[in-house]
Amino acid sequence: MSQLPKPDTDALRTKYPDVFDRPASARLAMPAMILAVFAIFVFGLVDLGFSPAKLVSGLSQLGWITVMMIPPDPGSSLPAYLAALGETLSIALLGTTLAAVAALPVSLLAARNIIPSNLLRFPVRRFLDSVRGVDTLIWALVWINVVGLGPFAGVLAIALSDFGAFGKLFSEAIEAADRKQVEGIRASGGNALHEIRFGLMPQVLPVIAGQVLYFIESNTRSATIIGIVGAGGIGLQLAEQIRVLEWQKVSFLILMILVAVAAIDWISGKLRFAIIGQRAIA
Amino acid sequence: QDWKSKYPELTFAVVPAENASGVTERWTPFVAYLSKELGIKVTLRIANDYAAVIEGQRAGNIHIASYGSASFARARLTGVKTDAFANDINADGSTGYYSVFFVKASSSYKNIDQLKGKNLGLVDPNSTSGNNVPRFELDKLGISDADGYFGKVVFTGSHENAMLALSQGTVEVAANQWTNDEDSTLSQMLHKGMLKNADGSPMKKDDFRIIHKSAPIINGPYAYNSDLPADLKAAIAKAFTEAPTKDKAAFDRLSDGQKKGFNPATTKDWDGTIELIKFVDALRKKKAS
Amino acid sequence: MLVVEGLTCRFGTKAAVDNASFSIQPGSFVGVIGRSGAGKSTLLRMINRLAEPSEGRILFEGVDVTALRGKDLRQWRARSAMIFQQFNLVGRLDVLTNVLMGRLAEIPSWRSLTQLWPQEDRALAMSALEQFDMAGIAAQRADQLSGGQQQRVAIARALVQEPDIILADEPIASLDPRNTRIVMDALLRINKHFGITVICNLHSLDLARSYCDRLIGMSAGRVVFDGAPETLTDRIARELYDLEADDVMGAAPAQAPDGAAMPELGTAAAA
Amino acid sequence: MLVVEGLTCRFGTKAAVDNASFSIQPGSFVGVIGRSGAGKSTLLRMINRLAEPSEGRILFEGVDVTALRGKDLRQWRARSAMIFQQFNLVGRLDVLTNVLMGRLAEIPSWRSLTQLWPQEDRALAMSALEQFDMAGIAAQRADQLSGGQQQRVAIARALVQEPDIILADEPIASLDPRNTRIVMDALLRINKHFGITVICNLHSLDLARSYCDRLIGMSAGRVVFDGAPETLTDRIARELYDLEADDVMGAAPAQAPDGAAMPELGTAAAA
Amino acid sequence: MANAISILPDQQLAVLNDTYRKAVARKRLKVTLAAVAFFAALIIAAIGAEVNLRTLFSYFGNFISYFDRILTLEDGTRVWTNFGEWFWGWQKWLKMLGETILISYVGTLTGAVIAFVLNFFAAQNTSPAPWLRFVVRRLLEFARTVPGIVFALIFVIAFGLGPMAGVLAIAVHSAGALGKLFSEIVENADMKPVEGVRSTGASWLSCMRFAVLPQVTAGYASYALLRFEINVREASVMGFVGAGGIGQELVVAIRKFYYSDVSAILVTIIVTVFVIDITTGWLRGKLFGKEARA
Ligand SMILES: Nc1ncnc2c1ncn2[C@@H]1O[C@H](COP(=O)(O)OP(=O)(O)OP(=O)(O)O)[C@@H](O)[C@H]1O
Ligand SMILES: Nc1ncnc2c1ncn2[C@@H]1O[C@H](COP(=O)(O)OP(=O)(O)OP(=O)(O)O)[C@@H](O)[C@H]1O
Ligand SMILES: [Mg+2]
Ligand SMILES: [Mg+2]
Repeated sequence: MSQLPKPDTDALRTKYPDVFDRPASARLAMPAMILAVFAIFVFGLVDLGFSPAKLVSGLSQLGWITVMMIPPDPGSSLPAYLAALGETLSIALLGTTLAAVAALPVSLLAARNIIPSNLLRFPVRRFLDSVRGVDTLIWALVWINVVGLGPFAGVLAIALSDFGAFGKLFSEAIEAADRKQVEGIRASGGNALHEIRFGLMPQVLPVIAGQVLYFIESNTRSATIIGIVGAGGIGLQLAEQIRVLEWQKVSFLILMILVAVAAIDWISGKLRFAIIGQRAIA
Repeated sequence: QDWKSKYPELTFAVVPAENASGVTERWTPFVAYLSKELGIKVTLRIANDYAAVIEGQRAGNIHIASYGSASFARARLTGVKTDAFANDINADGSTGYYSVFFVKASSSYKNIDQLKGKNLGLVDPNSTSGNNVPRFELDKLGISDADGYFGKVVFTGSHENAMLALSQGTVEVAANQWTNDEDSTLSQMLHKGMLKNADGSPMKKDDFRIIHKSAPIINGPYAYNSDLPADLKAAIAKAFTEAPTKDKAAFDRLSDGQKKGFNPATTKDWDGTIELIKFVDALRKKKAS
Repeated sequence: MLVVEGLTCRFGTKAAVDNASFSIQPGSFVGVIGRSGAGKSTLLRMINRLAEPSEGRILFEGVDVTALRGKDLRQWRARSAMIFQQFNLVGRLDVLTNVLMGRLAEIPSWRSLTQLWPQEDRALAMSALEQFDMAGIAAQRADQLSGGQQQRVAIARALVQEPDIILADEPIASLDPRNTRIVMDALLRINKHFGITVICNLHSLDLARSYCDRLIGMSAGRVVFDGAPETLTDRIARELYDLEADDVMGAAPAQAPDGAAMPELGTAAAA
Repeated sequence: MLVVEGLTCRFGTKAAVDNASFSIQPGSFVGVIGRSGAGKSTLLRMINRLAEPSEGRILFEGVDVTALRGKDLRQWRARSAMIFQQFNLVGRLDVLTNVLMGRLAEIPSWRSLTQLWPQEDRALAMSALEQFDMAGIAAQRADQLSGGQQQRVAIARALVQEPDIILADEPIASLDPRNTRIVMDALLRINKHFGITVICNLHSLDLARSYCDRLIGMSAGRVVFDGAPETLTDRIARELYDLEADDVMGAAPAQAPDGAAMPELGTAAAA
Repeated sequence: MANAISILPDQQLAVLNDTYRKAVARKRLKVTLAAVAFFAALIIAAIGAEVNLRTLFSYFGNFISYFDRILTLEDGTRVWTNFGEWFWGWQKWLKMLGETILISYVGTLTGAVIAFVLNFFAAQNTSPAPWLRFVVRRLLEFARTVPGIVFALIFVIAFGLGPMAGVLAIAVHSAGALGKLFSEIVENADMKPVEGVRSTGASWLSCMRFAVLPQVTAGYASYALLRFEINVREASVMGFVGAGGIGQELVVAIRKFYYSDVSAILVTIIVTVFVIDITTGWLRGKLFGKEARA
């Protein structure tokens, strides 16, 4: 097959020693890191009381639970479940949208390519970290003090804690944006607002849309806050049915949430590809 | 009455009892009854956490709340202006229940002393019968540091989980609530067949043994905001006491036939619980030093 | 010998390549010309089996390449090396690793996946890079190179596949004139020194005439011309491109145009 | 008249442009040539104020451009339109909107941000597109166009800025030869018909000689040549590029090389 | 200023503008419809969620009241006046934080590895077969749809109380969430290098390893670290299965109204989030490396 001359390995080796005998530091860095990651992992397993025997016996239990789940059956609670799902969807949609709207301007301040100064960016990023670091439960309690028990408090609690997450995620999306397009706007005499509106937004919008829809989806299934603030919610129903071991209802609820999530997933995909459009022709 | 214009709407907050499902369906008829009696709108709020109810009452946007004993004491202790006016009467006429320690009947344990170094399953930090009273009882038995005395003390999250953990052998002893043989988390779980032996056969009442029973714990109160007008307060209390006679259907739906009625009560009745809570808090300080 | 028999590729109802048949002798340098959208890329991609033929066969040394599956298919891809207009290097990997990609079909998976490349493969890759005077930048990331350098890396990658055929899909379309020359010369050297068959899609008729032994002209998916560069008259070229022959020559104007000879607004642009 | 006085730009310790001085008459077509890294792009970017000069001044019609701030700066950027090698269009916006970007400096912000472009600006943008025969695809997204089309959109954007100067940074480096011709012709027409000054970075000496009235040669940040294209002898070119003069000519070889005349391995590639 | 453009006659312009308008009208209509639908959904949601702006604004002052309380020590002084009293339990909390981090580490790593293996099958552009993609996507959907707490409760029944159930629940949930996010990154990746590697005769595995992986690692790392952070924060939910750590301690403090403890533990968690966020930034910089040359 080969018509190429055989290379002179020894001559090449003396000429480019780095290529053939990479220094130990370069060769061992990666394996060493993987080893460290793995070692901590194993330590964790041991420390947290993992045992293969427990795992095997548990798996058989899981199989047994699965059998109990068939067929899914809502019993007489279907209307209650539907109401809970609707309520949860409302809360998630509203809370996440609020969070996204509030986070967009702040995320600009947290992005390296907009605010190059570390000194200015640092407090913004730490502010976002803090908002995220405060448990949603606490945000829920804070809002109960303002608007009382009810779904509205849930909306506000979700809005605040997702605000922290969005601020971080959006700013990373902005940092990954193509600088050339922004420069094109600047070179035509656009001001900072123009650069953001025309140079950045078209690029980051699909990423942002995907993330927002993902959070709506994720909030729809989360059990905690929505229950705490006194708004029922589908996640709470699910947790409760599991606690009382009503497996058929459990599987029905899971199916319901799956359908809702799949629907959001589908919208998300549609939207993302609508914005991304066909790939550029090469 | 002028309070009707000042309080066109009242909020009634309920935290589901640990084992209740379908709380909304249970409470809705009763709240409708209450609304009819008071002549103003009453909104039912089911919260999943007493902390939320306490914060809500503190801010003044929850007017009536159903508390557990410990949570009510906690609310009073942290300065929430709330007053108890009633609590439940059990089917047997008593107004209290017990915190008990269960072990498996097949085990050899007869008393707490034999359980040193074994695992204890509690319910959750704010549960009266599942945490506060058990710790109080242990202290009375001379075990002031439960976490040091037992091998592990775990919060299982619910009364059911504690019993599950016991039946599966994860813990050797579990604290739980118990009113009488017919009325307890255990009896409900057995009734539903939720507890099973390793071979899959359902467990029976005889498979468990109580090794310690606490002094009676008073049932949790219904409490209203102290700032409400006196005649509104009176109207609320009256509506509660009359419920079993005036709207039997709604009351039975609420109590599942497990309760006889509402017992008029005052905040003073929970002084003992407040002492208990103070004791539990003192434990934290002790650990600190 | 590479034989293409009635090769067709349809996307939906549209035939990108329509019943193409020809055969190519080992060691020849064949240029494929035609307008944008004529099906040149699709033809080359089918030969490398990156695109699936809808009909027809491709035979290489008597073996039906279109029927290959799994390991055999991968081996065939290795034997028919592809060079792309956009280089298609892995930007975040260094130059040497990019060249070593050409050895993937030969090396056991566990070695390549853990990047424990055998010494002789490293040597092969280095000598290929050295041929193009790029050994010095073997450790640089591919996306930090200029276009001409990237295309030379791509050619080195093709070479270490030890291919029988090199399929080059407009290898110089994103290069400046100087790099164009470097890359085309490199292909020519490979073809003449090692006798590797080169099939090269080209936009510029000028380049095609200069470098190729034989030209295949395509239009709307069909092969409409096949012969030596000398036989491609201006009239045929005009037909092929459906244009003023002047435009397809593609090079810069010979002398500075003065104001008078300048095209009116919109005429050249309309081309 | 554009006057550059002792212009210097340092990145760290390295001077990308080093004490450059020249002045350019209105209406001339100036080519800036030099090796990769010579500082051509940096020079153009400083004139448009995309890069900050470390030292020196740029004067335009007597105004010190280097001192402009805020609104004045943006107005200056609009007057010195920039055309980029990579087009720098907003891929997800349609062609017309991309061209309208050239009006940003003129239009009140509330109008542009809400995309309520004035009728006359729309007319201007549409006319500019029509000049380059692109009005038909005004509604297409910019990232769906071919390279030549994208660069013509970029030129249209530059034109609607109603600039005094067009700064073109290797406008044809990512284009194939045919599009090269279209784009360079377009620049030439703008220059000759409307008298707009064009300053154009070019890699190819051939193109520079054909199109420009005057060449500025840069090497390592310094201006080392400044004169008419005729005065750029092969010797100077060789020095400028530090290379065999033959190579910088950049065009394809005139006739098909035969085996004997072929360069040995590694010689041309070494360039 | 020179004007290089001769404005077209009105008639010609009108024709061109018309064509343009027609071409964008469809898109405009779609966008408008979508926006209207979205706002309608928002309004319905606002009614469903009992939004009441009047209460919000009239009682907004209460917003700080909870913070006011958690920043006060039992003796009524501000927490920062007596650090020793505020952080009285720091040893315990640090130990619990360590435990939480360990749980999240094992859980997130397991989940990330599963997501890593599965996401190539779930991404549109790398999946070897459509049916496989369908199955894997549904699997991931299932894994992330069921809330972590629910898995935890199921696993407690199966595996008994203890960190193991919590870790497994975190792992399953993380696998589902990361699998989706990872596959989206892969779908955004440039396919040219993949084609380049495939044309050399490389197997599917090699294509992923050499052409896709180098493009996506930075994104993977960033999402995995975010998930790690979320898991650290949300491990409180796992408290009920005996895997709570610092999060559970926080919930206990909230429920028992040990106000100063709440703020102290919050500060601990927030500092941890700082550290993770800074690490993420550093790692992203490292993995993205120098920007490609223009
Ligand atoms: N994956 C695909 N799906 C649908 N149509 C395709 C696909 N690939 C190519 N085509 C169509 O097939 C035809 C031939 O395309 P091909 O890329 O082979 O042309 P080409 O001669 O290489 O053109 P160019 O010179 O622009 O590269 C074109 O009309 C193109 O739109
Ligand atoms: N932002 C920057 N930071 C640091 N160094 C830079 C920066 N921009 C340019 N340089 C350096 O300045 C020098 C001149 O770069 P410049 O891009 O102006 O060269 P050029 O003549 O345009 O080259 P090319 O023909 O490759 O485009 C180069 O050595 C380059 O590495
Ligand atoms: Mg092609
Ligand atoms: Mg440059």
